[in-house]
Amino acid sequence: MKKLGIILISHVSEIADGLPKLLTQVAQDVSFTSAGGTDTNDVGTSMEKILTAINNNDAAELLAFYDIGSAKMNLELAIEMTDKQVHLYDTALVEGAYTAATLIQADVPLADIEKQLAPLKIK
Amino acid sequence: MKKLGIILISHVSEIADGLPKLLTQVAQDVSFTSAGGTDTNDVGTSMEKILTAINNNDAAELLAFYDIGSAKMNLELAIEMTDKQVHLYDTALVEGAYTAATLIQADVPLADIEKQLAPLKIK
Amino acid sequence: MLTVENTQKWLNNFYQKIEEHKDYLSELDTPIGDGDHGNNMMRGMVGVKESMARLQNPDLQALFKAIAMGLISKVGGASGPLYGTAFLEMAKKCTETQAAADLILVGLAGIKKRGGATEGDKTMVDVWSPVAHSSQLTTEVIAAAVAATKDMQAKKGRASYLGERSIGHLDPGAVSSGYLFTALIETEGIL
Amino acid sequence: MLTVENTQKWLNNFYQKIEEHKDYLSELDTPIGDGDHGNNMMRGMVGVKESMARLQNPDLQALFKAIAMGLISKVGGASGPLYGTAFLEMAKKCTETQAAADLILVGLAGIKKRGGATEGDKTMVDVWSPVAHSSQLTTEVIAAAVAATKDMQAKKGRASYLGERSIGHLDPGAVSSGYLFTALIETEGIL
Ligand SMILES: Nc1ncnc2c1ncn2[C@@H]1O[C@H](COP(=O)(O)OP(=O)(O)O)[C@@H](O)[C@H]1O
Ligand SMILES: Nc1ncnc2c1ncn2[C@@H]1O[C@H](COP(=O)(O)OP(=O)(O)O)[C@@H](O)[C@H]1O
Ligand SMILES: [Mg+2]
Ligand SMILES: [Mg+2]
Ligand SMILES: [Mg+2]
Ligand SMILES: [Mg+2]
Repeated sequence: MKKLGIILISHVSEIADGLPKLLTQVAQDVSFTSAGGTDTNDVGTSMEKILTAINNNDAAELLAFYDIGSAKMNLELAIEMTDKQVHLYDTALVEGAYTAATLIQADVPLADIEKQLAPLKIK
Repeated sequence: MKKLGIILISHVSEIADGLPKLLTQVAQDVSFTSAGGTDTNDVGTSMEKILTAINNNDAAELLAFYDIGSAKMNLELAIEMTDKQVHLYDTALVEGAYTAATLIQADVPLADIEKQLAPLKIK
Repeated sequence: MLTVENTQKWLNNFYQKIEEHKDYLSELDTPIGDGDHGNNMMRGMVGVKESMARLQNPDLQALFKAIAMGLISKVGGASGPLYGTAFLEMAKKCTETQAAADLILVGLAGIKKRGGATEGDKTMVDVWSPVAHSSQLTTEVIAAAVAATKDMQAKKGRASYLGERSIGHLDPGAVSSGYLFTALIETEGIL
Repeated sequence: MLTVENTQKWLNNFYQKIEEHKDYLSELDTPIGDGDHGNNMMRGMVGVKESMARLQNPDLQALFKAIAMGLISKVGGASGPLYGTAFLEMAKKCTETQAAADLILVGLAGIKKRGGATEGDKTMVDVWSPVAHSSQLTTEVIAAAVAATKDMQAKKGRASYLGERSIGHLDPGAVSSGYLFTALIETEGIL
């Protein structure tokens, strides 16, 4: 298992839960956990679900990707409530997570991963 | 129903099918169709599924968003095989589609939508 | 001066206003958002009520925390972490001062930190800020602040995607914040 | 000179090579891709076989189209539209010339158009291009072209995300293209 894990936050549970399918293909040894939808599985996000995704991830240091603004706010709240180190990226959700997953699998150091994520920052 | 529709292409069917949930919230009158996964629903894309998504969309003029490279190739093949006008954008999938959906719903002309999509081009 | 008792009354009054205006808030959120602000706030206030009901002889800090967690866990949209952070900040500050003006000010700072919005961005900040900075809080101050969001162009949140087209609509979070502070004025003994 | 008969033989031979090396192709695709190139090509070649079997007395153009559609509908990955476009372009051209060299050249142009890759980007183009431009196609030409992809840095496809780290691995699509052209050499009467 790699030292860095990835968490995926989306307003829609199908998107959050579907993403690991795409990412596992290129990153078999990376732990992916996701949080999608509200606590009643409506469109939205849930701080508790995000916290669970953080805690359930096998890695102690996480890269976090989200879809739109309010997801980021709940993500930040969750980050304040965990002991794990979580790096939050304002990149494109799918493309940012794909890039990060590929690079973590190849043991690229975080600083270099962040360099490659920089041009994907769009929010 | 709006004049412009949106098609969503992903390697994963859950992502492609989940996206309209996010988008319909801000764009009730936009037609969304999606194509995710291969013809056997594995991770990948299917030219036929994309063609079906194009044909099943209620609009005659479409904005197309995809996740990664090979989806674009199948999308281009499908575009060559349809009579509908399809505009393909190399933007972030989720964020590009969200922006376009919001603007189509507000009757923003395509040229202005494209201006707002330009900074989201990341591939 | 905020006490456990009048804060509970304040939030119960806010609950009623949200219940009454739920559909209106969601309507406001439709042209410039995703049409759920009323439902979000209603779910949030049900969460707050439940959260408050679970408390046994709370102090003010525990009460504020319960309010915050009720909003954070139940809203599901941007207004959840925003209102939630405001009440979390009040919880932190209320051991030091219980003056409404002071607590609204730290709440405002929390909202600004959480959402990155500033005055004029057409968000709830545009109600919290004038309220926090008014020498005397009146319904006129609130009404003017809410109304002023109509002509603003949104710079944050879903409405910001619409650019100039966001002008001409009241901001839903500003309107719900207006209810919060109206409820505060109406609660005896706070101001 | 390509005919309906020898083209069918060529593709059947390619099918066998894919079947034989399926696991190797997927292994090559693992460190610099998603590990499915062998399975993708196998599915594609099953598609080609089925597609060819459905034809009744086809001309060369119909045969090339059937090959293309078999690949396009069954592969599911980048190599599907790429190989598919190559054969679609051959279908367009083959009424004018049936020389293998000419058809490989239009196939190459199709791959370049579809994927936007050029020589040196560490893709199947790096086999198609030397093959198309060789005065005499030999197994040495193919082997050298395939081997040369090892030291290249990927600029297109999934491997490109790895930047310099893509160096030191053979490109899976280059290897499968090597099989395609080896099968061509082995088919009597084409060259
Ligand atoms: N970044 C932000 N900063 C401050 N307030 C914001 C921000 N984003 C949204 N808001 C407020 O939240 C309101 C929308 O809340 P709501 O509809 O519940 O959330 P969502 O947009 O996630 O559906 C807006 O009207 C605005 O007042
Ligand atoms: N843009 C491109 N142009 C040319 N060839 C490409 C391109 N992208 C990928 N390829 C080729 O496709 C091969 C990968 O095929 P495959 O594994 O079947 O698809 P995928 O990457 O979608 O899983 C690569 O090894 C490379 O030769
Ligand atoms: Mg809303
Ligand atoms: Mg919402
Ligand atoms: Mg592959
Ligand atoms: Mg693949």
